[in-house]
Amino acid sequence: MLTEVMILSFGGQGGVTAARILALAAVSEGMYAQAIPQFGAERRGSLVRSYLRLSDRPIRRHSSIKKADVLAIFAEKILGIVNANEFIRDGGIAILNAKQGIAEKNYCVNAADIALSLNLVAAGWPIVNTAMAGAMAKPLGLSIDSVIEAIKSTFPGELAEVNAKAAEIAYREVRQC
Amino acid sequence: MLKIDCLLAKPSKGSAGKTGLWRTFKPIYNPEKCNHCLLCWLYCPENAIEVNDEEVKIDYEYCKGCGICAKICPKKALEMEEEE
Amino acid sequence: MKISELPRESILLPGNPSCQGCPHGLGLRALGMALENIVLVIPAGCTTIISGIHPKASFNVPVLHVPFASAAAVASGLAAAYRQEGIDANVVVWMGDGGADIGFATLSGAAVRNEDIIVVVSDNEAYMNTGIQSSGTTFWKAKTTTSPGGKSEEKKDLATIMLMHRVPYVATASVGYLPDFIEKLRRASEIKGFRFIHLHSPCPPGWRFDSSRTVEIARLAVKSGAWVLWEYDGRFSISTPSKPYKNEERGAPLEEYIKAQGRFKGIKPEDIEEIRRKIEKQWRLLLSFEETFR
Amino acid sequence: MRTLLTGNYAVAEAVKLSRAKVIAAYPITPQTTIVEKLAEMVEKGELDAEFIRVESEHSALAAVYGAAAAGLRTFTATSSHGLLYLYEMVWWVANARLPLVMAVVTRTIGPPWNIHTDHTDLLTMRDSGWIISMAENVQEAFDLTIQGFRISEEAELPFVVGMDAFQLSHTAEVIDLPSQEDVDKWLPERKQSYKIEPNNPVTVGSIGPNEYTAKLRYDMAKTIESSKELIRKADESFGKTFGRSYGGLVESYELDDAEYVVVMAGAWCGDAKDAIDRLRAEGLPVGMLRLRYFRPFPREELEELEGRKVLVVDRAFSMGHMGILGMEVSSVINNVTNVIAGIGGVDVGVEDFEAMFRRFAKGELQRVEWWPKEVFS
Repeated sequence: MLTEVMILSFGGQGGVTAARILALAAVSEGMYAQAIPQFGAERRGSLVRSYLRLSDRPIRRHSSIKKADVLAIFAEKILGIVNANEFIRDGGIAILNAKQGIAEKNYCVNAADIALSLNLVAAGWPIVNTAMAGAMAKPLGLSIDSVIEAIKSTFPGELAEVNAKAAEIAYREVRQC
Repeated sequence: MLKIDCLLAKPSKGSAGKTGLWRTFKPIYNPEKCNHCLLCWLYCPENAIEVNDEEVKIDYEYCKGCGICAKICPKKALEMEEEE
Repeated sequence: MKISELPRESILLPGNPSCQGCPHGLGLRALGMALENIVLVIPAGCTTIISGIHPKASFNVPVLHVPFASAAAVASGLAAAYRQEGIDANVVVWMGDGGADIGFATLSGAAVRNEDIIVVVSDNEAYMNTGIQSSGTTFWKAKTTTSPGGKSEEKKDLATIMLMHRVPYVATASVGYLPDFIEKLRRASEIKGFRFIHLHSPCPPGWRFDSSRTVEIARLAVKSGAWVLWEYDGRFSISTPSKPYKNEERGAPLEEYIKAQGRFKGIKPEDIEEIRRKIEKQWRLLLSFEETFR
Repeated sequence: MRTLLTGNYAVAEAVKLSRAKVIAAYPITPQTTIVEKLAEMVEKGELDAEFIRVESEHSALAAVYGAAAAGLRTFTATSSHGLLYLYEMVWWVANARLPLVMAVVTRTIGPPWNIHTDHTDLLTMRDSGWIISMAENVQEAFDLTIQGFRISEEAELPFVVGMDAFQLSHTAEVIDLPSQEDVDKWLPERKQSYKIEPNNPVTVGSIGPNEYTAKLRYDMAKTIESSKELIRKADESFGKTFGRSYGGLVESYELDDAEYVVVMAGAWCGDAKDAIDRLRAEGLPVGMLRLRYFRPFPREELEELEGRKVLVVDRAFSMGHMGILGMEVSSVINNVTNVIAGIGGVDVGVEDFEAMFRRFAKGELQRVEWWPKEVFS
């Protein structure tokens, strides 16, 4: 079965990296995966769409995702900029770094707090990508262990540890909302 | 199946034919005046002058008759004459 | 250097298609006398023709013909390949002032990378191969088919531009002083990295003088100070043939140099005086380099 | 080894496994990460090669031309304006019959500035004598790069690997990365008819009687025609060693009983295949002939489609005529329908293809139609 995921984030928050980490986790679980950055230039602070496809069979399509099965919102402010609902398929799931949901089924996590508590900050932004990856793993049916393994192969040394921790906390704390 | 001969050229005298035919004036060598300074050889743009210890030999087949050798010779051992 | 000790075998064979009295012929022969293991890279220009009519080649060294603007880059690739393979080679780009105009970015790039190549620009001060059109190095007031009233812009000083790339070796040379050119090539070949020689090459049909006078005109350029021979190898110095013209003697033969060439026909006396002033300025610049790069 | 790689990194890995000795490139989005990766590999000593940081694309292809002339395996990569800037060298390298591989990450041409895919840039190489391939996915871009070295060196013609901007270049997919040992076994030592090296006094490319040019072109025409066999053989033997073959110059998908055949190339073929699956489930007999090579042109394979309804979906247009592939396929079969889509990177997905093929089967498409209508109204 093919699952199509869209991540909405601000440039610099690490939406592309999150997609990549989840794809790596899926591959280590024997699945097929595709991580696609927003086609084109990504500017710090601008809204960025990244895509992730997971499947038990080879993935052939390469177009962008217009309506996702799973939509991840990396910052609450994004909800004020776009009508996020437009990007979710009927019956789709939203995973939000926010207090309340927008879809039929929602998962909420305070990824910003988790990032700040671990001092994951760059240029004034909390870097929520690994916390969000941890939170997304649960509804996507990926094990937190493979997410941590993917994080460790993505970041060097100390940074890997902190980011793995962020994912772990988020995986634990994410709640339906 | 590259036709290599069509792409590679090999070194050969007369790559423009018998360039001696271009001449209007011809350098004539006078061994009695020659001091074997080799300037004519060095400054021949065509490489049409051969020198050894004894004499200067001009390759008339290819000498284009530019006249540089006659100008450069400090002893006037080479002089230009009109071709017949 | 003794002329009698120079190798007698020439890399350029007789009967090639060069014009009578061609300065490139002089320079190319000297190149062969100076260096071993030559690989020649030739962009479009007079030397494309000189290289011979297929299937006969005028050179008895390997020659790769390349598109106009590409020469220094192709040479970079060859040099990289020989370095990889441990092959000893003098990769020499032989181009005209046209190649240096259209391929200037390429030349500059190769210099910036300090590629292990030797570049000789044989400068006949116009695009001669296409029929005498004005180039970046055409002399001020010289008539060409695209500057029939005389070129209105200055001659580009290619060698000092290359010097400012901070490469290990830059020199000027002249077909009127071949032993000087040969010595410079030999010194260049002992240095690793990017080496550049700007060779002054008066062209009988292009400058409109008799084919017998190529060497003579080249020497007049040096004696009048219009072409200055210098060398930089970490230290900047005016070369021996130009040394006598550092001061008072310079300038005497300028009229003779100008009047010997059909391309300056009808030039006004005040323009010759202006050329004299330009020459003075160039000398001041070069002498300041001599002060700076001691 | 099963791993996740972007198209650009996969190509860089393939170049490394092919043991390229000289690499020269100038960065241009979306090609940049290929050469950044290669530069890093060289600097870390993972790849024993020279990386020449040239000042332009023209010099990139010029430098690898020099290295190829000296007899070494070489690689460069570019896109769009970079390709146009080096265009002169494209022809020179082919006519000099020097094997080398270039990746072209396809990107449209400005103005306006636009870094997204269409096939206009790659197809400008059409008549130059290069062997021109086009990948559908990251794995194929990787495989074509390795095969490219072998085919190029056997044919003594340069080889280009085309792949779509972002959809392949920046998309990470699962690929199978072979071992160095297997690649070494499959990819023979480089051979070539001539080398430029010291003390071997040959002159290459000098002026001569016109007949020499004519003979060389004739020889090239014969060679690129016969390279079809080299391509098929390379694809087959690659399959034996690595477990993947694609079908030679074309790949067939649901083709045997297809009444409606779509002909297309590139990354979007995957989307079109998903659309074909949906339509097949409804009983509509649609199939695909995917062009893996533009040159040599798979004329024989296309001839077999005569009599069926053929739709060519193009990502490039020949101004004043029709789509470039449409035009090419029309030279082999009659009554081709031609859709022009995805120009400038306009996203075309599974739903678009589904609707397009449905309209095609109903006979509702014009002979040449730009897709989707809304964009052009």
